[in-house]
Formats: sequence, C-alpha cells, structure tokens
Amino acid sequence: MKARTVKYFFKQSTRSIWRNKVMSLASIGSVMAALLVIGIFLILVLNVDYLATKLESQVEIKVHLMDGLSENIINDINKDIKEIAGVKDSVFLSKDEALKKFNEELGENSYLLEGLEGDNPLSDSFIVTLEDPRLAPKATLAISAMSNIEKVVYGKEELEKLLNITYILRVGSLVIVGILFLISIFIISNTIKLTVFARRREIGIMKYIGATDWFVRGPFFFEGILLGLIGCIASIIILGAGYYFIANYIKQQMFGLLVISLMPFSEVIYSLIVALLVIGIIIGSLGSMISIRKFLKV
Amino acid sequence: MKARTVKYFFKQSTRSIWRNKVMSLASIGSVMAALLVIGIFLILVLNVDYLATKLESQVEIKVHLMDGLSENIINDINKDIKEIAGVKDSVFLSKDEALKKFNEELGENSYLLEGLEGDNPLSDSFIVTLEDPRLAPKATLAISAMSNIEKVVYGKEELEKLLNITYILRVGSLVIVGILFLISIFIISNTIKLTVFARRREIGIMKYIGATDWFVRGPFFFEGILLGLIGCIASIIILGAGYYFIANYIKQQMFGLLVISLMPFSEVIYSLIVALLVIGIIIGSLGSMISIRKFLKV
Amino acid sequence: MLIELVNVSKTFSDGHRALSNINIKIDNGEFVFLVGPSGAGKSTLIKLLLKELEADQGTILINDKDVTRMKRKDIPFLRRSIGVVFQDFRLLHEKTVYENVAFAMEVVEAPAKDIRRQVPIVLSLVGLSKKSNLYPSQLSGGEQQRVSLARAMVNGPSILIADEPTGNLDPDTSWEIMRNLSEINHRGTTILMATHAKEIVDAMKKRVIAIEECTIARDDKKGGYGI
Amino acid sequence: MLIELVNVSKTFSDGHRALSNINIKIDNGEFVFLVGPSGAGKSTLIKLLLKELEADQGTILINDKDVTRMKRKDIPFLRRSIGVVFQDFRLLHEKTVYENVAFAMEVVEAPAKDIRRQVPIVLSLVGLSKKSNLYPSQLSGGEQQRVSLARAMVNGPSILIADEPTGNLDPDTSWEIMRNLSEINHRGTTILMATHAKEIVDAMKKRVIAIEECTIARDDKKGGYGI
Ligand SMILES: Nc1ncnc2c1ncn2[C@@H]1O[C@H](COP(=O)(O)OP(=O)(O)OP(=O)(O)O)[C@@H](O)[C@H]1O
Ligand SMILES: Nc1ncnc2c1ncn2[C@@H]1O[C@H](COP(=O)(O)OP(=O)(O)OP(=O)(O)O)[C@@H](O)[C@H]1O
Ligand SMILES: [Mg+2]
Ligand SMILES: [Mg+2]
Repeated sequence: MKARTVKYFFKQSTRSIWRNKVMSLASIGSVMAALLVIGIFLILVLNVDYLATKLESQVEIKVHLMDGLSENIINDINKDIKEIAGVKDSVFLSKDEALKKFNEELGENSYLLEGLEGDNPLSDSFIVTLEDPRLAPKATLAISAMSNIEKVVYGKEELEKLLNITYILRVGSLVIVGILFLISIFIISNTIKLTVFARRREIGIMKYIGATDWFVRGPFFFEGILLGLIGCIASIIILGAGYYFIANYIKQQMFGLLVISLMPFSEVIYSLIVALLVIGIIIGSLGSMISIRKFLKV
Repeated sequence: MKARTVKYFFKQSTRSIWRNKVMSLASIGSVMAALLVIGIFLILVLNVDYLATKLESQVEIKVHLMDGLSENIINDINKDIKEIAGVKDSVFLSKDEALKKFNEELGENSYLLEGLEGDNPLSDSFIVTLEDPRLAPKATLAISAMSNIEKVVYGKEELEKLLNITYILRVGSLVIVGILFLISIFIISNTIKLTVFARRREIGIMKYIGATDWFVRGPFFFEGILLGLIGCIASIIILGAGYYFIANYIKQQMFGLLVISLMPFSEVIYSLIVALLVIGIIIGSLGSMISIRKFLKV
Repeated sequence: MLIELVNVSKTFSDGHRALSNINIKIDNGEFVFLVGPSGAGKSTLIKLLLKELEADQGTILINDKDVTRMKRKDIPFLRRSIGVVFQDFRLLHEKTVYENVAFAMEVVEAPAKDIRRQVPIVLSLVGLSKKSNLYPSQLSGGEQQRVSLARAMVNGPSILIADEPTGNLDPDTSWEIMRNLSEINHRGTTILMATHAKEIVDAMKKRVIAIEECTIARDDKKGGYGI
Repeated sequence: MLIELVNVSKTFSDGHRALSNINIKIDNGEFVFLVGPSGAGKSTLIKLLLKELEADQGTILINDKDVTRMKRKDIPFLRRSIGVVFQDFRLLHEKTVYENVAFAMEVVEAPAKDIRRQVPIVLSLVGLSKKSNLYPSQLSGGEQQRVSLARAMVNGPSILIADEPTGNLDPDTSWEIMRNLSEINHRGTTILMATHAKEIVDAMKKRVIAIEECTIARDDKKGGYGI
C-alpha cells in the first residue's frame, strides 16, 4: 500500500462523513450513547470499589495491653506493631479515653457505666488499621506473639460479613458492567452494520470498477475510527462534565450528612478516557471492516 | 383510510422486514440492546427501592414502661399503641429479655454488666414498628401522652441519617434510570433513522408515483411497531430469565450471609414488561413516522 | 387545454439555466414528441410538470390546475393523474415486477380484485408475463424499462409521460411499445414522450416539440426528429 | 486471442436459460457489436466476462487467463484491465462527476499528478468539462451515461466494453461518442459494444455478433443490425 493511498483513504473518509451528514450524525449519536451507558456504569463500578475499599479500611484490630506498662514499653510495642507486614497505622488509646468513647457509644444506656470512673475495668490499647482487611488474622497472630499483650481482638464475624458484602458489590457491579460492555459493543456494531448497509450500492460499484477489498475497506476503516473518536470524545466530555458537577454538588449539599462520598473526579476521568477510547475507536474501525465483508463479495 | 389499506400496510411491513433481513436484524438488535440497558437499570432501581423500604421498616420506637405494671394494663397499652395511626406493630419486651439482648450486643464487653442480673436497671418496653419511618416523631408524641409510660425513645439522628441515605439512593437511582431512559430512546431513534435512511430511495420513488405521505408512512409505522415489539419481547425474555436465575442463585448461595436480598421475580417482571413495551413499541412506531419526514419532501 | 406552460423558466442552484421562457399548449388526446440534444432540458420540463422541481417563473396548468401554486398535500393526486415512465426507471428494488406494478394501483387504493385482474394484463402488453415474480435486479435493462412503462399505464391515466421509454429496447420491441402507446392514445390518453429515437419520431408523423439551448426551437404539427 | 468463450452456458437460479453453448473469439484490436432483442443475454455475457456472474459451464479466457477458474483476489485486476460502460451507469451518488472518474484511477493507485492531468482530458472528450463538479443526480440521463464512458476510458484499458452506451443520447452526441470509440479502437483498444442502435451498427460496418434465443444467431465480419 502506498503512502498516498493512506492519505487518499483519510481524505475520502472525512469527505464521506461530511456528505452523509444524516447518517454520520445518527451513527455518532448511537456510538456516543452506547459509550455513555458504559461510562455511567464504569463510574458506578469505580465508586462501588472506592466505597468498598473505604469500608474495608475501617476494619481495625484492637490490641489490649497489660496493665501498668511504662511509656517506653508502650512506644516499643507501637514500633513493633507498625513493623508488621500489612499494618497501615497503629494509634494508642488510653483506658480513660476508651471509657469515654464507650460511654458515648452507649448513649441513653450510659447510666449502666455509672460509678466505673474511679475503677476503670478497661485497658490501654492500640487501634491497628490494616492495608488489606484480609490480613487481619495474620496480623492478629503476629501481635499476639508479642510480649506485654493481654488480648488481641478483631471482629472476625463482622470482617467476614463485610468482606462478603464488598465482594458481592464488586462482583455484582463488574458483572453488570461486563454485560453493559457487551450490549454497548452490540449496539455500536449494529449501528455500523446499518451504516454500511445504507451504502451497499456504493461498495458494490467500487468492486465492479476493480477496487480490491482492502481499497474499498480503507475509507470505511478510517471512517469507523473517526466516527468512533467523535462519539467517544463527546461521551467523555458529557460524562466528565456531568460527574464533575454531580460530585461537587453532593460534596456541597450533603457534606456531613453522609458517610458516602464520591470518588474524586481526577481519579475517575483517566479510567473513563482509556475505556471509552478503546471501545469507541477499536469497535468503530474493526466493526466497519467486518460489517463490510458481506457486500464485498461481488 | 380503507380497511384493506390497513391490511395492506400490515402485509407490506411484514414483507419488508423479511426482505430486508440484514437491516431488520440489526435494528431489532439495537432496540433490544437499548431496552436491555433500561431493563437492567430498572431492576436495579426497583431493588434499591426495595432495599430502602426494608431499611426504613427497621426504624422502631422504644416505649419504656413504668415499673411493676399489671399484665392487664400492659395489654391495654399495647392495644392503645396499635390504634395509633401509622403504627404497624408493637411487640412487648420484658426487662429480663432486654438485659439478655443488651448483654449479647455488648459482646466482649459484656463483663461490664456482671452483677446486674439481680438488680436489673432496665425497664419493660414495647418495640413499636411503623408503616412509614417519617411518622416516628408524631407517633412518639402520641405515645408519650399515654399514661404509665416512662419514656419514649427513637433514634432521631439515626432516623434522619437513614432517611437521607434512602433518599439519596432513591433519587440517585431514579436520576440514572432517567438518563439511561433518554439514552435508550436516543439509541432507538438513531437506529430507526439509519433504517429509514437506508431506504430513502424507496420512499422517494413511492412519492414520485403519487403515494400520499400517510400511505408511505403506513408500512413504516407498522414495521416500527413490529420491530419494537420483537426487540422488546426479546429483551424481556433475556432480562426475565436472567433475573430469575440470578435471584435464585443469590438466594441459594448467599442465604444467611447477607442482609441484602433481591426483590422477588414476580414483582419485578410486571414493571419491566410495561416499561419496555411502552418504550419499544411507541418509540419504534413514532420514531419511524418522524424519521421518515425528511425523505417525504419530494 | 390539458397541459399549458406559460413563460416557464428554470435555473438550477449552480447557475445553470435549463429552461427559459417556455410556452407550450397540449390538447386533450394529443401525441407529442419532445426532442432535443442530451442535456437540453427535456427531463427538467417533465419534472416541472410533476412538481418534482419548482419553476422559477411562469405558470404551469394541468387540467386547469395551477401546478406552480399547488399545495403540498395535492401533489400526490397530481402525480396519480399522470402515468410516468421515468428515464431512470425508478423501480422499487425490494418488490417484484408484479408488486412494482401493483404498487401503483395500491397507491390509489384500488380494490384487490381490480389489482389482480389489471396487473397481468399490462404485464402481458409489455411482454413480461413470464417475469412477474422476478426482482428488478434480475431483469435486463430493456425489461426494467418495460416494467416502468407497465406501471405508468396500469391506472389508465389521462396523461402518460414517457422519458426515453425505448432507450434500452431493440427496434422490434420499440415498435411494439410504440404500437401500444398509439393504441392508448387512440383511446383518448394524451401522450408526451421525450426521446432520441430519430426513426420513430420521423415515422410516426406526430407533433414534435424540439428544445435547444433552453428554449423551444421548433413545434411542428407533423414533424420529424431533425430539420 | 484476447477474448475467447468456449461452450459457455448460463442458466439462472429461477431456471431461465440466458446463454447456451456460446463460442466467441475476439482478437486484439477488434471492434465488435453485440446485438439482439431485449432480454437476449447481451448483458449477461458481459457480466460473465467481468466475473460478475459465474458461468455454469464452459471456459472464458481473457488475455489467456481463465476467468472461470480465477481466484477471488485476482478479480479486481481482471476488472481493471477492462473499461466498462455499464447499462445502468453505476455512478457513485456521493461523488461528483470529477471524483467518479478520478476514482477509477485512484483504484489503480495512479499518482495524483496523473489523475489531475488525465481526468479533465476524458471529461472534455465526452463533452462534460463544465459539469465536473456536479453530482450524478444533477445530470441528465445522457450526461450520466457519458460520465460512465469517461470512467471506462480514463485508465486506457486494453479492452473497452460498452453496454448500450448511446441509449440516452441524441443522434449527434451518439456519433460524437462513436467517433471517440473508433479513435480509441484505432489506437489499439479492443471494443465490445452491446447496442440496439440499428443506424450506428449499419453505418459502422464492423463485426456484428447477434444473440437470439440464448445462442449466437449470426457473427458477421462486416455486418449490419438486422438481416
Ligand atoms: N439539480 C441540478 N443542478 C444543476 N444542474 C442540473 C440539475 N438537474 C439537471 N441539471 C442540468 O440541467 C440540464 C438539463 O437536464 P435534463 O435532465 O433536463 O436534460 P435532458 O434533456 O433530459 O437530457 P437527456 O436527453 O440526456 O436525458 C443538464 O445539463 C443538467 O446537467
Ligand atoms: N439474476 C437473474 N435471475 C433470473 N433471470 C435473470 C437474472 N439476470 C438476468 N436474467 C434474465 O436473463 C435474460 C437476459 O438478460 P440480459 O440482461 O443479459 O439481457 P440483455 O440482452 O442485456 O437485454 P437488454 O437489451 O434489454 O439489456 C433476461 O430475460 C433476464 O430476465
Ligand atoms: Mg432526460
Ligand atoms: Mg442489457
């Protein structure tokens, strides 16, 4: 293939998009819409994952210390804990603070604790947070083996429940995004099929004049790339702007009311761009190459 | 319009679908895919609402009774509470049961309650559930006005937080379904535009021979109905079967592991059928009527 | 007067002047040849009569109705009153020969019984009885042209316009078609035929209108193709 | 021999026998008219040469290459070696006159410089220099036919096949076109022209192959249209 042929393909494809305005707009519209669907769901999946990670990061191990340890020893323990693989942070909680916190948690039932101030039955502790909640049993074991530790506790059942929920959320949203991905590809390829179908006569004539298969395909290939690219950029702009606006709105209006917060715009936009570019352009160009096959056989 | 003309339209439209197989399949496919997207989200919205309602139904009012009331009086109070507007149920919880429950809730900290068995500081109570959590303040006031009541408590802050979350879930999912609804309509109408575009020559010739606008439109109208109907039935079958399968799977595999459960199949299927039928057929038929307009002007 | 053009002009959007100050009167029952070199404006004139194109200027009357001022909704009825053999045939590719001809009757909402009787008759007139279940793409050029003619005749229109109806036909078949047209003409149908078939025009001795360089160069009662 | 058909037969899927046992030899530089009534099988024969249709039986050699056994990927090169004026023109509606003709050169990946020089030359040969920026829908029937001819000539093919190339042309323009074809023929191009134009065939005194009822009824070295 000569360089001027590629140039020719490119010129032909832009010209054809322009001359078939009705059709080009309709197919760009459909591609864009299909990508919007994918994009919306991708955003949801990313946010579900974000939320799940946040929830998981709340898993903590409570390390109860022996009574009456010196500050030095406590600091040493802290250092040792932080050195354990998978430990993100460890915060000291004195027994007085623990009692106060417990008191608050009980709310209306706090009268049950009346009189305990003088003789606090709780112990000093470390609240250990982990990089991955699945490391909790291992970390617990490692900490238990250290000296001066009275008891190491983590909500085993709760952790399992939480991991189950986040697992289902993640798998569920991925399954749905996978289905929507397929649906979108199906919509885009059908759109391309219709576009090619509308130009079957043109394809036939080219072949009758002596054009090789790839010579007929060339402009369609570039047209597919261009239509995909335009639809893709349009959907990215719409989604990006929409997400930016909504994320900001929620931040302003709901601040404090919610535990939930949306993933930051900057983190979402890259995944979005990559995913939509790939689908839009690859499906657009390959789709037209494949759809055309039927009409090339003359 | 004569009856035989309508019959003619119908015959023409089925024939045309059959003769333009490639195109018909592609457009049915796109319509089906667009409806699938709507359907998937509709199912999600319904389930979110179902979950939100379930969460809301967990809001309860705790009615603490005076100490040492006779069984008769307690029964009377129960009757009175149940008669208050908005109250769904009211269940008696003796102070011994309450302590046991509290003990369980404290878990590892239950040693704090040691020694209280003899002198239970809790009181007998009613756990009142409501038809609508928004009625909690009113019901609380009404119960407070009754005699022999020590204290009426409901988690005011928690309720507000919950209502906020369910509100956001509901509004959020409705907004997304609305957007997807528009996107689907856009995809379907673009598909129809392409289908009509592919047959612009045919439309022109009919007009040149002296066909009136509605005579040209007739078969396209029926064709739109049929294509919409086919795409719609296909999507309903896929969604219905998929949901049935997934709901069952989750029920079997996850039973007990989760608070979440999917809405029953029978409740979902009706909303689905109505929504998809309306979109598929109405957009299909009206869409082709409108798309054709441009090419009728000859 | 059945067809009357008064001072009709047509210039295309690219500035090309196709017709300038055309005046033609055609009476009921006439047989008129429209001749002129390629690109003279014959088809343009026909398109003006069918309101496929709009005249820039002048008045066109058909059956005393002003075509230039006709409302959009009346156009189909104008077209139905005129049977047309288009130069490019304009057959529906997705319909068979039979369905293409039947379609012209379905458009006027003729009873199914009439359609079933009438269509085979005109198809046999143009010699295509055997081809009625084929699609246009399965026909030879001349056969397609004859389907177009059959469709133009099937409703028995009062005016029949034929744009180059013998361009793809051999002399024998052409004369066959001309005999058909003559017969229809004798039964009262007005015929306007644009053609390049010198021999036919010369032999038929009918009225000839020649268009050259946008204007009417000649209008002879019993003329020939050339001068 | 440039073109050679040996015992070629073609029956369509609906059972219609279009060609039966055709034997034709055409030498380099010949000018051959192909005549016969409408539906005789002239276009079918041409389509067989271009491998647009497959022969049921027999062998077709073009330039000593066996068309009937040709591989799919070689078909474009067969078609490029033959310039064709199609009976239904086959112009690309979305391309202008200039682009339609240029396309035939782009297909063979001719340099842009050659295209810019060659296309205006052939367009002026067929008298369409002024129409080069119009789309086919803006042309008269005869003008479209001449674009198709210009496209067939532009690559200077060794064989030029024309299916009814004067069907929409007035006699003057037809003769103009025939002069062009003669000239091309004198420069060495073999020409095969299917036509109904009796006068032209009679006047040119070239070889005439007549097809009637599926077979070759006549093959005269210097023949006329009819007997
Ligand atoms: N839409 C248009 N825009 C510009 N020019 C046009 C348009 N339609 C027709 N023309 C030009 O008007 C002229 C007359 O065209 P018309 O089709 O009437 O010719 P004709 O007499 O029918 O010729 P033929 O015998 O070749 O069919 C032609 O030169 C053509 O190029
Ligand atoms: N695909 C097909 N299926 C069935 N019959 C066909 C098909 N293609 C052509 N025919 C028939 O074959 C016969 C020959 O057609 P062909 O086009 O070769 O005729 P022709 O000699 O070119 O006629 P004309 O002068 O009218 O163009 C015709 O009767 C036609 O109906
Ligand atoms: Mg014309
Ligand atoms: Mg032919």
